[in-house]
Amino acid sequence: MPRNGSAGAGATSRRRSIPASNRVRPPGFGRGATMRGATMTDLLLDARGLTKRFGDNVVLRDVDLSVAPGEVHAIVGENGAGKSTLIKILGGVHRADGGSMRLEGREISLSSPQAALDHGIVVIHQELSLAPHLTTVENIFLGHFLRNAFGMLDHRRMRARTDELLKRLSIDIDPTIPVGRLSIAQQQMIEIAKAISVRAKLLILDEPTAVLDANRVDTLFELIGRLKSEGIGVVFISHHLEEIFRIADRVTVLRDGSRTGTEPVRDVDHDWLVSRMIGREFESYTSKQRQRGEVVLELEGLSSEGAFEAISLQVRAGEIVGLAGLIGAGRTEVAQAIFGVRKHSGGTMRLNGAAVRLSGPRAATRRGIAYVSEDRKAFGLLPNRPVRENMTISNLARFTSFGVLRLSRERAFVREQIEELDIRLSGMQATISTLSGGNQQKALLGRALAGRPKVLIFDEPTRGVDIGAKREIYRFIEDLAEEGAAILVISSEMEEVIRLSDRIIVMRSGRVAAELQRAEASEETIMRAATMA
Amino acid sequence: MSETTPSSRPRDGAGTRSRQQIFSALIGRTGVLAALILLIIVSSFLNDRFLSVPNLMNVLRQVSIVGILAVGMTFVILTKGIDLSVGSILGVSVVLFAGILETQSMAVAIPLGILAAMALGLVNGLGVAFAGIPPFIMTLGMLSFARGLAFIYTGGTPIPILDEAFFNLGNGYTFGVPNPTLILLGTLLVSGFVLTQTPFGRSVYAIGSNEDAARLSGVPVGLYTTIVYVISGGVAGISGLVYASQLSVGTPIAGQAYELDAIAAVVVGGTSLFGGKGSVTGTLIGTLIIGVLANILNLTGVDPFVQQLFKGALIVVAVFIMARSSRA
Amino acid sequence: MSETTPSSRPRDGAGTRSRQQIFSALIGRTGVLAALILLIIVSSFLNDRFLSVPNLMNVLRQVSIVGILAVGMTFVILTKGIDLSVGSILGVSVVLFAGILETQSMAVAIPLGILAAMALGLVNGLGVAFAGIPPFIMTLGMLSFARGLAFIYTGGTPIPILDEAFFNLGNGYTFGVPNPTLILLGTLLVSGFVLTQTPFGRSVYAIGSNEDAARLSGVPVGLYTTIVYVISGGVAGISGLVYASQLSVGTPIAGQAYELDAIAAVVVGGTSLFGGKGSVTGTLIGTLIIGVLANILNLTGVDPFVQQLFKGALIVVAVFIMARSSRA
Amino acid sequence: QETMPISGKTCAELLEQYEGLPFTDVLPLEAGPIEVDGSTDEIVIGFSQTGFNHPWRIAMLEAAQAEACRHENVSMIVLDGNVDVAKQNNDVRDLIARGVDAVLLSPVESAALMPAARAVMNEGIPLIVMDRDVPTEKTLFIGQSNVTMGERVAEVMAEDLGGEGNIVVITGLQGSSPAVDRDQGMKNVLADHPGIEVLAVGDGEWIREPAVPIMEDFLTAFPDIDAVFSHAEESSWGAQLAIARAGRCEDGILHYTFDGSNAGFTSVRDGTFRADGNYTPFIGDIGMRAALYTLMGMEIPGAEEYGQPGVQLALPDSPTVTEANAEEWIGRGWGDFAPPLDPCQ
Ligand SMILES: Nc1ncnc2c1ncn2[C@@H]1O[C@H](COP(=O)(O)OP(=O)(O)OP(=O)(O)O)[C@@H](O)[C@H]1O
Ligand SMILES: Nc1ncnc2c1ncn2[C@@H]1O[C@H](COP(=O)(O)OP(=O)(O)OP(=O)(O)O)[C@@H](O)[C@H]1O
Ligand SMILES: [Mg+2]
Ligand SMILES: [Mg+2]
Repeated sequence: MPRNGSAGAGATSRRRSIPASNRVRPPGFGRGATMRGATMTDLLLDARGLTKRFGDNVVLRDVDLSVAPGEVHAIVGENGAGKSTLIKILGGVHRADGGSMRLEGREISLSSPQAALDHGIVVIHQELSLAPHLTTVENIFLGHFLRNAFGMLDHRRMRARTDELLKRLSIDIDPTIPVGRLSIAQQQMIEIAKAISVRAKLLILDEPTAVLDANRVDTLFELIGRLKSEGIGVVFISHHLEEIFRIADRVTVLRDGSRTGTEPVRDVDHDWLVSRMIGREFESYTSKQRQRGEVVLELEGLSSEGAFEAISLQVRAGEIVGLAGLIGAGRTEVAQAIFGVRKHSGGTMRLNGAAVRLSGPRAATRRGIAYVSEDRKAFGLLPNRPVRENMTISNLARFTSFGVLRLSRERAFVREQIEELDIRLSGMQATISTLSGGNQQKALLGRALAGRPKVLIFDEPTRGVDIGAKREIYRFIEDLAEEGAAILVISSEMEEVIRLSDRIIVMRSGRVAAELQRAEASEETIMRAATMA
Repeated sequence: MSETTPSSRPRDGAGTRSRQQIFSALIGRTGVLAALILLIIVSSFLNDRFLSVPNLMNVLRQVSIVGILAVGMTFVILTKGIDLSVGSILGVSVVLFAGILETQSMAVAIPLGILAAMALGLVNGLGVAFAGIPPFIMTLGMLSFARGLAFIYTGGTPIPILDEAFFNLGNGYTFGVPNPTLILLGTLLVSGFVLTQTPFGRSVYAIGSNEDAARLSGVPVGLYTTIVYVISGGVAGISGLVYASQLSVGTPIAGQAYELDAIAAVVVGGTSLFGGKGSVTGTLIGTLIIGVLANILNLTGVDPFVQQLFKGALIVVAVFIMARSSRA
Repeated sequence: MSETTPSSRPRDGAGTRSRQQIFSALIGRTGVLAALILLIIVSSFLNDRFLSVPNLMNVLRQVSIVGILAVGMTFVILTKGIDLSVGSILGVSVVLFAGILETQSMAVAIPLGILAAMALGLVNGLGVAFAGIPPFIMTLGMLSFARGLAFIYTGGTPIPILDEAFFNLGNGYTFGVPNPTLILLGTLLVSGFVLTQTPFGRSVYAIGSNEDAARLSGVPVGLYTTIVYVISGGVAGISGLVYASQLSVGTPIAGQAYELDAIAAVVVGGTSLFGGKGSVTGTLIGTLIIGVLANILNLTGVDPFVQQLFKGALIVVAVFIMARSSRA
Repeated sequence: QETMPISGKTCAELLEQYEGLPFTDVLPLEAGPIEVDGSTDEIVIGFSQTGFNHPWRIAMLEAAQAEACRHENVSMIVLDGNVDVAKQNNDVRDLIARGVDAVLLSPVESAALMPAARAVMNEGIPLIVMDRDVPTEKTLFIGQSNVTMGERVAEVMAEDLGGEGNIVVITGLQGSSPAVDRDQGMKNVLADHPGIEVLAVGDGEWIREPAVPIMEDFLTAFPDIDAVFSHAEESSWGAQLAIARAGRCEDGILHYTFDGSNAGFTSVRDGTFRADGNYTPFIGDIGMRAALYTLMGMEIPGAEEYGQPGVQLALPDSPTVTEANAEEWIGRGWGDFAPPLDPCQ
């Protein structure tokens, strides 16, 4: 059916457009579908007709989900489809407004996360949920600390178990420093370690790979394989469809809170998933030719203590330069230096040929540089403010005359961006933290434009974004380049860098390891440069 | 901080916040309003004189001093800060008004007193924004420091104010409304406008909501934070003006412990101590709740010791009602 | 809240928090320690009697009452809460000790007084943890409520305590150390142990650091939060025991405004008002800093008015030094 | 048998106390209903007290309540100013709104209560000002002077010291009006005794707790202290505790103090204090009677012009209590609690 462009309206109208009755369902996968061979009784989890509302906004409508022991059941769907909400019901965070749950055949009702844990349901939620001030050891055992004979904390045993877990997941960090000081990727791995530190029957992972790079994803998948063999059921959410095909046995597709299909993975292909997710085929899209202009941004031998060294690069008007590398390579730090939030000890930076030293983000914004951080929660969102304010905070001057905000002008801009980026929300007054992860990300991309920037730096721009949205964001970025912006894209996803970039700069441990033209760029060449294999 | 039923809380770090968002600004305020209206209805039954015009005028006059402080405090709390020094800064301005009026005219005394208050606020602001001192400590220090100034300036003895014009400023009426009430409303309107209609106001919310994000968005966090404390100080000066002109005496203990009343008014008014959420309208309602409470307890002649019991209990109940009614 | 240098912020999810972590518990504490040592050195030059054993004993005795309060306050602040009612709860326990001792023995009075204090703490805890009332409001209400109780119980007139044994409890020595000091150290050791060595203790940090994460990890957030306020109340009762036994009078205004001193001691001790970070060791040092300050100002015979100036300025300076030295 | 606010005492108990009050012969009035032009309708008297944070204030209230108890148709509304002039102004206005027949006012501070006092007079409500004056029209002022009393106590001290010595001062709560006046009185006297040196001053806040550490530190700092001039008995007892702890009992440090409680007088008799400023709270009942006189349309004998707006009723001065007259005053002071054990005896 036709995709309705306008955001708020779109969301609702599309909801209306799929009446539960004539919804496309493959034969044999109606309510209470079972996987071939598996009968009701040996199902580990069997959830029926789950429904969830927030206010009058129905975000889950009559959804079934079943998992057999040793099965990896993937859930896919667009941003805002209701995946995390479903997970939160299974994890006892939200109470369903309707439906039932059976675990090993027994009816259960989960009043709290604690209750879910007691039933052996362990969840890794989409947003990191660690206590930043506590150490890795403490975070892993939070809620189930090991005690010694006197009921006191058994530090030695917990430390030993932790080292074991970290080794098993090949995480190389000091487990005694506060986790708040570790990278998001490292924190995500610690959450995984925490999850497997308890005896789980059902392990639920909500977009665990979003912040991981290739190597860490492999580690995670090995782990999942092992858990499968131990008969543990796994629910796995990802926007990277290829990952579904790598590890899932069955896949359930959600669209606008309704289940549009559940199939064994071997019976389906990429296009089927996409069509079930977004209700139509992708029209193939080829990026138009862009002509390059002058060099806008130039780094020459830029260095910063303990982060990166002798970085030289150029970005021309209308050019997209990819910055590839493993997590920890120092790309973010480079971006931060360009944006003026990180002092650089050596080297020079030029804007339109003139050497500049930026005192801070304000100066950078003034000079037409925009930066979208990789860490949405810490450096992006104004969590308890409306989407509208979130999108315009970076350049309020633009919506001000005679010192007074012109709210009509502001609304116009925001409405425009919401349509442009197809952000799904109940309205621009919605508090941003109630949006789904992907839509939050889109809103922050919109914010970057408020300053009419000439240089844009996107750090992991599609982190946690669905494939549909991804394509929109790619197009959005390419359009910007077309309009003559100089763009630097940091991404840990090879195909993303390759897909977008005219040139690719690969960083390894704080240095430029290689510079690849589009032609010579491939996953292999990048990986080799990034890891020095 | 506050425990919530799992169902009401999405697990993202902004958990507590997003819960508050569900009862959004507006709803939140109707919550407070509900509490106030309930209180007024109950009061009018408890004492038939309560709803009389002169008494309502009394209440409006009585809340003006703390109400003005609370408006300034709202700015600070919106940035996730706190200003414990407003009571003492009020004290400094009060003794300055009195002292200067001994030799000078109102035209000299008023601006000087308020400027001094802003200066003390500036010190707070610089300490918080640029020396990295936690607001609680910075303003706690100022609480003691400014009080010391007031004592030293007066030598501990109150300075009487004999200027009739000044006296009338605090005790007169304009359009039948007590001047202090008008000053409160004026402060309120200006503040409300600044907070909702100007880039600065918008940024104040942003700083309180996520300081790092605000900074990365090019908001001059340091500067604006400083300004916020200058505002709080200046507003304390205005409140001091009302105090001095109403009571026509510059006593060095003026405003002692008012900071708690002001903060209570702000929080009862639905502004979050964790920043980024709230409004001066809420603060006004919060102020009125506390003011009406004091008034009705006096009218019904409740034993002063028992009054303390009630006051404590009722503030809690008011906030409870607010939370409930806004969850609905 | 406080401005942060860009260079100190990139590599973490927690923004400002991480900065505080970078001067981690330990470093932070050496920071405070630095401030204390500096203060002691300066003091010893200002007055040659300062370092005399009897004076140091005095300081240790003088800080015990607020110090004990501060230890309990540390629990609350670690959970990102605040307890403004400790001064009033102390007051209630003090008048209870005095009142009960009129007819009963110490063996009856002491447990009853402390139980009453814990009961008031329980009310705080339930209000915060289960009624969803912000700690600031809940305990502000209790501040007024409990003070009212103390006044009503005594009818406003102090109750003298004539029990010799009780008097000696507060004024005697054990192993040459004043009993109050021993009680402070005892409270401190137990608290330190609980916070660092028990699941409950670590969970307290977790709740303050990220309440949602704690809940998702299966920590009984509601229960533990409640317990924390019960502890704070009970500790206030112990502090009241020291107060009553030292001064042998049950006055209803006992402990007025002590809450600010206690909070100051905690924060000066390097515990973050935003939860999850701090230690009782730090609190002890913070208490000593404030105690030594008062002591040396008295020794040098500084005019009380000027003392306020100094106190205010020096608390700020102490925290400033701490921040600096720990950044290094 | 309901109890009165604040004191929590029943009329029976209060009437018992009434017998012991020293000034019942001032403005005498026999018990029984008060008749105002023929009718004995309910009469409501509003009492705005500085604050109830000190028992002296409660003794004053109880005296007034006792008088009220003698007249069935007289009741009181009592408000607590919390020692905050702004609060007390509000209280008085609330009393007017409440429609009381007369207002008893014991101001936190003289000047600051002027607006409230004016408001009362403008309403034509009788206004009896007690303890501290208000520089505006009033029905009657019944006062005593903290300054002159401070002078008397200081004179005793100067005499004891023979005009030579080192003293430390522990004040009442900084900025509170009695503390300011008692300090002024002392200064007036010391001006004539250059031999007496004030080593240090501390804020005792009227109570015991802060006085202890302050005195401890003074004792550490000054090896030679002859006397402690304290504004409050509570603070003096605290200072004595500090002296005992410091093992300085044999220094024979003398205590000069104020408040005039029976406990204080006992401490004078027992030699703990040398002198106790006899500041009586028992003007409460006089004030109440003055209000009733006014309502009954009787004029007040002894009321005289005194250079301020309105008229004043001058009280016979109560002598400073020393060991000479302590015995005779015990029982005529306020409060029925015992002094603490003297740790030096
Ligand atoms: N606490 C909440 N209050 C109101 N609406 C909410 C809340 N949480 C989620 N929603 C809404 O529910 C819908 C589904 O959100 P959910 O997070 O489950 O989507 P998702 O499938 O996980 O998306 P993503 O892939 O971006 O994570 C969204 O429209 C979101 O705005
Ligand atoms: N050596 C290290 N030890 C611990 N943490 C590190 C280290 N290097 C980097 N990090 C953390 O990893 C995060 C990502 O690394 P960094 O930003 O330096 O490289 P990046 O290539 O930008 O990674 P990303 O792909 O996340 O952008 C940073 O936020 C930083 O906190
Ligand atoms: Mg999600
Ligand atoms: Mg990065």
